[in-house]
Amino acid sequence: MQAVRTVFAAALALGLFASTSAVRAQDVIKVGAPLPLTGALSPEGLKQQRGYNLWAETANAAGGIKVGGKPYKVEIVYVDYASNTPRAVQVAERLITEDKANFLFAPFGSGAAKAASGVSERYGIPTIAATASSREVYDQGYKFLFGTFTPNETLIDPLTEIVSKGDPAVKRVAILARNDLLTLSLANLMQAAAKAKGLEVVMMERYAIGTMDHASAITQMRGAKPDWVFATGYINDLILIRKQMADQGVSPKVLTMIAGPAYKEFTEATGPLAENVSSASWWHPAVRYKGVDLFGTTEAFNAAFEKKYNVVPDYAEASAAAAGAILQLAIEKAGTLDPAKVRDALAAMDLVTFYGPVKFGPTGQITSLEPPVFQIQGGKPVVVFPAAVKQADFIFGK
Amino acid sequence: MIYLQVLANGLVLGGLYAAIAVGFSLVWGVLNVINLLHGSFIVLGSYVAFFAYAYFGIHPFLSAGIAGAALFALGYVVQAGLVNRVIAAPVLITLILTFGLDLILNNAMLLAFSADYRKVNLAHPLGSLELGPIFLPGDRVAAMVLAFLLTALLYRVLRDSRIGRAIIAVRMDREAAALMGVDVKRINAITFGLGAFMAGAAGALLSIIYPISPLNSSLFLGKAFVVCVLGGLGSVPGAMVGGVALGLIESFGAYWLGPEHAITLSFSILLVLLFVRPSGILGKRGYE
Amino acid sequence: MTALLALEGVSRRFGGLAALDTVTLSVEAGEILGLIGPNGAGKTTLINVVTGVHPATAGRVLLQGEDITRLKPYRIARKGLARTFQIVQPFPRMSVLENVAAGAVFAGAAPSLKEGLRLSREHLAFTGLAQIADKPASTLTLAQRKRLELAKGLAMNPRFLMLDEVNAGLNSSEVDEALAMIRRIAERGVTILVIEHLMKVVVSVSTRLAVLHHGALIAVGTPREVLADRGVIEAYLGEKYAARLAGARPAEGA
Amino acid sequence: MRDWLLLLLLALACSLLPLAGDNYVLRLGTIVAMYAVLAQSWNFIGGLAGYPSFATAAFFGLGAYTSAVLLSYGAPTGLAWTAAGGMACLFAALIGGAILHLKGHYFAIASLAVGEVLREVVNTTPDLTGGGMGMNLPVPKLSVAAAAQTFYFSMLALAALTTAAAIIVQRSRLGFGLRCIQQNEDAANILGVNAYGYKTAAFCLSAVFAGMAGAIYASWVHYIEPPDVFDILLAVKPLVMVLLGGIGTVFGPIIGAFLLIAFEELVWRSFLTIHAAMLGGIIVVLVLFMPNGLLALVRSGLARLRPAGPKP
Repeated sequence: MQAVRTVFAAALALGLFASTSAVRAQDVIKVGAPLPLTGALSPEGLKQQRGYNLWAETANAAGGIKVGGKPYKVEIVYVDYASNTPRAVQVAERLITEDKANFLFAPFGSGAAKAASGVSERYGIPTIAATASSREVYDQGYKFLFGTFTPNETLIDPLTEIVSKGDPAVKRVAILARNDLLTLSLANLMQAAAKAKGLEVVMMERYAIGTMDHASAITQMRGAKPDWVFATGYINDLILIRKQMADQGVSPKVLTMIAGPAYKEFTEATGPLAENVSSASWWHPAVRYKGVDLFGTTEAFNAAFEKKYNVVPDYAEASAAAAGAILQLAIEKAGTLDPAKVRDALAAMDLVTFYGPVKFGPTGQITSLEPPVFQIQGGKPVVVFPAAVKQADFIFGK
Repeated sequence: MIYLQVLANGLVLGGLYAAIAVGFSLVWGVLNVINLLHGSFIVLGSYVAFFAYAYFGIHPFLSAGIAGAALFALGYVVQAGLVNRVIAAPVLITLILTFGLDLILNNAMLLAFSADYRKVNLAHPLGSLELGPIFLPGDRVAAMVLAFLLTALLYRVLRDSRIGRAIIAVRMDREAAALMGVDVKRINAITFGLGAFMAGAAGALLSIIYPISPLNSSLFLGKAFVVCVLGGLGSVPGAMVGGVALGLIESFGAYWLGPEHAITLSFSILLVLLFVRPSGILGKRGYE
Repeated sequence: MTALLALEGVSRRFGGLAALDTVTLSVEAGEILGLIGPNGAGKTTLINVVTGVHPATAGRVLLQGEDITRLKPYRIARKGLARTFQIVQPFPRMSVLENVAAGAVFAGAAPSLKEGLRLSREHLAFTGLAQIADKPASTLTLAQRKRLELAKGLAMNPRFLMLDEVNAGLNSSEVDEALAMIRRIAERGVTILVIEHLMKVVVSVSTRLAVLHHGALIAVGTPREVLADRGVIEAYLGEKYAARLAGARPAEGA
Repeated sequence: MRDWLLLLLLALACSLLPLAGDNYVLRLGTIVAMYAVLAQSWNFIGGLAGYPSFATAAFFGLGAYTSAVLLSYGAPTGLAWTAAGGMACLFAALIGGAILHLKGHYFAIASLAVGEVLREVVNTTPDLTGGGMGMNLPVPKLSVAAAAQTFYFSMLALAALTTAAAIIVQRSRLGFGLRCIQQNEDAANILGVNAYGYKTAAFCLSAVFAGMAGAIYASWVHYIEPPDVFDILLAVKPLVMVLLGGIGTVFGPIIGAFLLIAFEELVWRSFLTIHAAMLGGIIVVLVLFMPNGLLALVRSGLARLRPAGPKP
């Protein structure tokens, strides 16, 4: 009973807080952000929120966004869609029609972003997707959707290039993929890329969402004697797979995992087992760009992020902050809040930010980024590609 | 040879599943309550172990006792304060009540601990046992053995203690037990507490194996369901048999049909079993 | 003419236990057959077998020559076989009237719900429950519940009515009322099987008696014949007592 | 007669909504109508027959995918929606034969497992359903407002149809028989109620409209994926709505759907991350203090407050 009461009290307090803290200034730019703050994707939702918040606070601290000489405060309207895609769509419509959001940040991941972009397209609201990489999201012919992740193959191709060039003894590839949109798409691309490089795919298995044990799949993997293991999943899947590979003594020359190792939670949870795990992501704190946005250089962004959150930003957090920065640049360039004009400014954008060079292709997906490949070395992710920001050489196992 | 490894995988996994299900089975069997809080209880046990290790360096194998005790208290209060009020009501009512309570508890954990996955990383990991071509993960085997010992202890308590006899009496016939002077409400609360104890202890043991997050509670709960139906309700041996059976089914299913079909297979078997033998593999023999 | 109901070598086993053991018995139209026997003799099992709740494991049950052994309970009910339960089984949150209407609608003659309710009022008047027609069944006294069972059975418009201990737990004036009612039901042309514990009651109402012991039928005949039967006395009172009584005139009741 | 009049008035009042609200209000209205269908559907098997079914999500998802697959092969929308209902109904008849002999918790679990199996089947047949990648449906060539109205009226019509079915069933032998089964199944059998047949009929009724709701829903959001259309909350919320509005009644499910969605909308707006706990709080309060639903509470005043619910 006490627990119930406490929760209710907390609920009440939070409610009061939420209603009094709402910004009531007149000159505000409202950006709607449907996020999965609860449910299966909530770790991802919270990351995105950290990025958006940093952008909004930095922009407001600098006096807001100048639109035709007049400063506007940024207000981000968050709504939790509980990791439920239809709910994300519903929320997107609500943010546009009820909350009168001027712009939208798309919900997390390719599936939800694709579903929600249909709504913002119909209302003509410029929408930036910070975490959607699949081509299918952008090839719908929509004019108001822009994305800060390059297509999935830009993660896979450099990897296969590095590995096949670096050690000709790597011949046999085993793929274990989570049966989910992004993770399956990466696995399929990997399979094709490996074949194209003359590698032999000795195992290609999918596992269901919610799998609690990978022992059998790993037994099978052990039997296939792979030189390269490529596993996809969310962080919890990958932690478990890494652990169970060690349990059965599977230690390939190359172990690649996407999309966990970029997060510090992965190295914390796997400890020494994280060593030499390779991965690729759309961004990495080791990259160095000199941007024209509010953060300036990548180092400055990293510092600002660390100051606020006490951790090094990862690619999802950076991409979210970049989405805000990019939106701000477009608004300032357009000199108006008119959605069509801001949209045109986004489409015509060609400049450099802390996140990297920003130029959107005809579908709205960013084309100017070169996603880094990295490897956990000495407990930290270090960049091994591209050459311009490379911190160390790729290490092959024995 | 590879089948021996798959068999070993299945047995070890089955041991963990049994640990997950024992407390759930006890509550279901004795109180006829499906405790949907069970998954969250396990996760809470994991968090107790996580923090005990992070702040005080207490090994999860020791903090299993602490986690169990804490969860016993929580379980006792939940039953005595809330569930007891509707214990005589039809199935649907208690089911939906524990569902509501689970929403609250899970949400509270999400706020308190966030959904980020954590894991207990032992300073001295147990490594793997190599028996010829077979690898046995040391931590899993150790957790399984400890869970087995706890279960055996529960079994002795139920068989030999006064309270245990009272619990069995309530399970057999609530009215008769009341007439014989058993304080049924108190026994209900103790039983629910014992179920929570087993959940908490299991959660602590699992903290060295699974990433910890409130999001995992429904996975644990799902497994507990299947194990109970496989093994038969309210029986300690039933939960053990059901757990091992599920471990073997998933292990061989994943090996033969591919890992994506392992879950489908276990639910299909659950449906078939409900159809042909609702009392489970061991039948309704209970705690005797 | 074929018997209304005939059991041919009917057995019912539960695991290793034979609750009914090759019972052959026929019931003629119009009679009131009393079924007696010590506790656990298989009386209720016999009703369960006839009504299809626990189908016979061997033998056949015939209703006017038609084999009904394997029919589902609801089909048997619709053929005009009604029963009451030893432990009363009302629908607790329905009114008395609705309880009775269920019998009329699903097994009786009522073509519609409305007609069922109308017919049910007649049955309630007959059983003396008319004043409490709209009360929820869960609020009734035991005697009222027993009568409700009867009314439900009647509403099914039965050819054959099986009454399982309708008098258990009633006081003597209530028993007298119940007996009078059973006789009046029989006068309407309904064949009746009465399971009864009180020997006095069953003898007074039955035209014929059948005795079950350990699942086997040990005697059938007029009440007088049956009560004089040595096997029956043994079954009820034990061998010693039966031997002492041997030769003496049968007691009034046992 | 009174029920029919009420239904007519309600339907008329609801059809005026497009005059009063913008697209978002229409979207909310569509959701209320959808949940009214699901709650009404659950009421057939859970409220009338007393079988605690968690298969609503399975029927909904099956309907959504049936319709989506048919549409992807170019079937006309009306046909796809109808077929979705038919498929769900057929599936209920088949699966009902297997699980309706179970009682209480066992039935609850079996009905839950049905949804899980279906979800995994969809997940593992990517050629037909897109598997874990989800499935896209053709976007109707309509303006924003026209699309919003079309789907609102479709869902509203389905809700009215489902309620009409509920009224007919409640007054028929079927409804009467189901109430008998709910209160004492053995006695009902002995009284001549074909319990198995009636339960199967109720299960099918609880499937057909839910399946169609899934189909309309899929066309409406034009992107579906297994975790969404087989979401366990799709099975639980209708049940909470029925409890809220009054179990076994005709209009209880509708009132419950309206109240719960309205409440959720409020909570969703003001409490960013604790809405799940708020929903849990409602459930707990509901179960402990008003087991007969709000309607009964209002009707009989505070005198009826008591902890235990009499309904199975």
